[in-house]
Amino acid sequence: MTVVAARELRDGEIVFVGIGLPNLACNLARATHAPGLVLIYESGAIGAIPERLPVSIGDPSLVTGSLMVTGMADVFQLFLQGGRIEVGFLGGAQIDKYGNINTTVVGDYEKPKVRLPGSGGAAEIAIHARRTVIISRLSTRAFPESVDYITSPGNRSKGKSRKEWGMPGAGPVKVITDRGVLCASDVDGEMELAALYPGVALEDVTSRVGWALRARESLEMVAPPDAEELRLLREVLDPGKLYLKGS
Amino acid sequence: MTVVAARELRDGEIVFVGIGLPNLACNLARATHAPGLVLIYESGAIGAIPERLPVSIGDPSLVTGSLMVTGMADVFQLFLQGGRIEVGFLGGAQIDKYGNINTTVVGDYEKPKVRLPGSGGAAEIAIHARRTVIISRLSTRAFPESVDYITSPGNRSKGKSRKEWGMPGAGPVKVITDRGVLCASDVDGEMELAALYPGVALEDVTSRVGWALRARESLEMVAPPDAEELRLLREVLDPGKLYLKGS
Amino acid sequence: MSEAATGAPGALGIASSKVLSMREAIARYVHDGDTVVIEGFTHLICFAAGHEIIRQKRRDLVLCRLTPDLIYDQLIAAACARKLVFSWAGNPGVGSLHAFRRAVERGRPPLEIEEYSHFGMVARFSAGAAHLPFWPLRDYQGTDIPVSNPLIKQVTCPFTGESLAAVPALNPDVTIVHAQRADAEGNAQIWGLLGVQKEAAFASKHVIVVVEELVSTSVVRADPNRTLIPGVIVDAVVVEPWGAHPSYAQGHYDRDNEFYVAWDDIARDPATLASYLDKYVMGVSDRSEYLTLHEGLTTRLAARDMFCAGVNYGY
Amino acid sequence: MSEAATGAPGALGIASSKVLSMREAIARYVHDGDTVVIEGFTHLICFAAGHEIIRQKRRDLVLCRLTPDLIYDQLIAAACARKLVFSWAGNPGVGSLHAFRRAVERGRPPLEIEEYSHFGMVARFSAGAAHLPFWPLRDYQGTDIPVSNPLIKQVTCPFTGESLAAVPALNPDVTIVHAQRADAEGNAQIWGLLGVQKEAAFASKHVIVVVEELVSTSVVRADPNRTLIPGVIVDAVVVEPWGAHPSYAQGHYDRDNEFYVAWDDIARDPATLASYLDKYVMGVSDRSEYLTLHEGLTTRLAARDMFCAGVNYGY
Repeated sequence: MTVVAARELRDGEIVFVGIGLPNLACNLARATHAPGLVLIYESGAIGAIPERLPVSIGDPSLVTGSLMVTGMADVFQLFLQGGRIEVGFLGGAQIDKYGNINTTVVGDYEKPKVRLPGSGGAAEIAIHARRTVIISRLSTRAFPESVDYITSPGNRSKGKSRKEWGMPGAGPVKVITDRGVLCASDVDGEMELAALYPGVALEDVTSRVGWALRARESLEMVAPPDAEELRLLREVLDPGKLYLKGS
Repeated sequence: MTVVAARELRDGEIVFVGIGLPNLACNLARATHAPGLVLIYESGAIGAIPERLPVSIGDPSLVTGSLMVTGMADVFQLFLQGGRIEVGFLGGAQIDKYGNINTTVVGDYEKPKVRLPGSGGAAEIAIHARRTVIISRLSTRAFPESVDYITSPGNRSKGKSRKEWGMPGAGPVKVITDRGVLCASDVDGEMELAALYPGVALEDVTSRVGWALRARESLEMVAPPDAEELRLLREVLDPGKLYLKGS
Repeated sequence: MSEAATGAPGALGIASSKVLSMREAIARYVHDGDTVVIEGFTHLICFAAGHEIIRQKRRDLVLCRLTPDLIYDQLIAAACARKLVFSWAGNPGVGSLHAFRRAVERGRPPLEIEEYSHFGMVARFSAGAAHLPFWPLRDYQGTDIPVSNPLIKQVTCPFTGESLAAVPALNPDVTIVHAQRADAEGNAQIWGLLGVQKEAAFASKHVIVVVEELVSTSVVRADPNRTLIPGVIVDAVVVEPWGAHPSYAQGHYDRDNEFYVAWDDIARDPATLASYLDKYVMGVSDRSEYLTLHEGLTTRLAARDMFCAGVNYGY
Repeated sequence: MSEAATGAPGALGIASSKVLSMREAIARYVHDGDTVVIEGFTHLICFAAGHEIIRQKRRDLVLCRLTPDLIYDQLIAAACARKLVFSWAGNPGVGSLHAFRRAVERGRPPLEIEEYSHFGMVARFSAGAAHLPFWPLRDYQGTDIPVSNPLIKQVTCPFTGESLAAVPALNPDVTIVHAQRADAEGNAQIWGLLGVQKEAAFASKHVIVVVEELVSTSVVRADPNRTLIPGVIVDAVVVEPWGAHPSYAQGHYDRDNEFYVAWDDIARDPATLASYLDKYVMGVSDRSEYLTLHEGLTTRLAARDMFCAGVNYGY
């Protein structure tokens, strides 16, 4: 997943980075095809080049050696709302067929079965980044037809398209999972299966998604990680396997 | 005038300082009875202790050795609109009987006889400072019954009191001139003669004001500058007489 | 490098010092029922102040903060809070805040919540700091956040007619900010992550600045662009080295990630959590005693030196 | 102290340098009819850029700026401007801007004006930078400013029902910012007065950063809290030492107050002003030639050293 996510990034892009796999993916991209990637963290570090794998998005290693450190008002107003962010990475406990994400509650908001952390900056990343990429392991629990709570809007939410809502960004263009990659339909914004990992059958994916997943006519095959990508991840970027637990 | 203005300041107060005489007055107060005065300039210097007489409110000597330098958005939003400024000094080409000030145009706005610089920060200083003090030399041209243009509102403007306008600050409490001091009436906010300089007759003031100036029953006598005040002004604060041209 | 105060505050020769002990500062400025903010985004979170609030048994507090973090989990567990106003309630890099979850999922203890996104909280503090009644933002379209929080409203632009989200000003009774250094008047300098500390402080009726190092005013005046919070809005200055542990202070000490990980187990079980508070919070009288319970901490986490060059303020 | 670039930009070994000459930068990013901002509150006003705009004979510009200062007086006199958007049009510490006054009082040359207070201009840039259509502020009650400028409107708070002033976003085509230093990507560091440069730059479609000193990225990265404008929003970097003269650059040179005083006489008479422009602007090809006309300038105004200490970014 991390390698596939890293390949989504183009050199020189401005990426709003979340912690965990997105952070690893961004640093892998920097170390391979995208040395000019500018990493922006909601904590206020711009152009960070962390010397160690940051354990949180507020890690001191994101500050030391970065290009700029500014307050959170600037991050949200000038960078995100200002339209300066090209890619945002998002994940969540639940993702639905339009890429709506729930990181707030499982069950009812007032009487939740599981209380999750909430939005943080995810709502505004989903609204303002020019495009977003979602990363999540496949399971029917994580991919219901509709989420219990919309924390971050996808391509269609509450009966309206992004355009009708007046959202500036293009929304989630891809969902990168551990078995295949879903892409947003140009027609209605629904997530469709577009690529499979080597050795994964179509049913391995569809059986783990809570809606009737459409598959594109010609499914692409995801290229496996090459030796250099694996070496960087395992030996340089996350030798302690903080985030790489089988991904 | 400078000495009288300096005496208006209490130790420890936070003063929004304009250039020229107000600046001189504030630095005189710091050197005499108010060493804890905190000088704030609209340029963003907070707690300035200028080593030389600043030639503008953006002088580098206001930065060096100050307590804080911040952007102008903070100056206007956090300090001024935030209600943190206790005293503001204002001057202007025209001052009317309610302390409304014109620093924009003499004559008509569209076809001005004299185009003045405009508000700068004066409008918001007049609105937000907890109290303001006006400094101006007396003349019928400078003190008309009503100003040609209200740049900075006084105690009553366009038929409404400050309270009716919802302005946070108390408005101009005093007008310090070169012949006497006017104070705002508690009843209707009109400026009334409250004190005379030594050797100045009542008529010397009333003949230089463009409205029927009310005088308080018992007029106070302004104490003349003492030797130390004069020494500081002439030898330390403005030895080049940049601002002290007979004041 | 800096002229650190080595003796009592009086040693600095400053007349009107605001320096208080943490006990005095909390006693004077934090009252039952107050709206309280201990800000800091991962960086400079003042655990020392939170612990003193627990020790002084404050009740019915309305706790506000973007990221409640472990210190608010402890305040919730210690039954200090009536309500939480927040945008992300997790253990950063680790997982859940279990005391928070027990309160919200099972009402043990009961806790009212008022929830925004980060941008919404930043906007609430910004409005409070600027003495505006609301702050406009482009946010929340298509989400359930304004459904569960009716305080998120809409405002119409008088120029374009667009409808934007609006959140109300947040004006806490007291904000506690941890800083690397300040003088005795509270002129505080912070570097590294700045979070929303400036906005929260300006929005508050009272401000307590807690510092790693009390410095003479000349240190502040030597680099005025570094000052984040001016003394004119500060009520009390508390000198509390390592007061942000287990969070971190850039240039002083690293984050104690081991403790963040350990908290997951401590907080999962109410009894374990209670005995943690008994030993490390109620069982000590102040932060210096807390530090004696953490042998080797200061060597394990002390920052290495990576000084930047100074800049020229001459003219 | 800092790793200044001594040779060509290529000497820094940075692949995607944005470094251009002033001539190239103005030719590429300033066009007839554009909305142009050269910001800087007394400090860091880029006269070098203004002069190049005059030399390239740009016309119909909408010039925006809180304090037009001498450089806009020159641009107005040179007939580059169609309109001025401002809040204080004077010669700071001296008196009037005479070219501005002739234009407004007598229409020579004609000049449209759109006038705010400083807070209003700050708010317009803030809205533009944040991509909001308006900015709310408590201002203008009882004044004639909204009478003469109908773009100042009212907005109603959705929480309290209060009516506040509102100004529209300002989004210039190009903003020119002078800075003490930047790297070849435009990551710019400024100390001393900051004005509204950050807001103006973020509000603009294009940004030109002009610097006293081009430095390697490692200088920027050593003190990231000092960065005011990030390279990601910058289009061009121009290296122009003394480019802010007669205004000043903290740590580099003092304000040339003699020239501010002299301008009063120069600008009072259109013919004298024209011959000034002929000699010092049109008569030179660039800033280095301009400097050769000012013998003794660099010794008269060079800043003395008053370096602050650095801070520790270690962890």
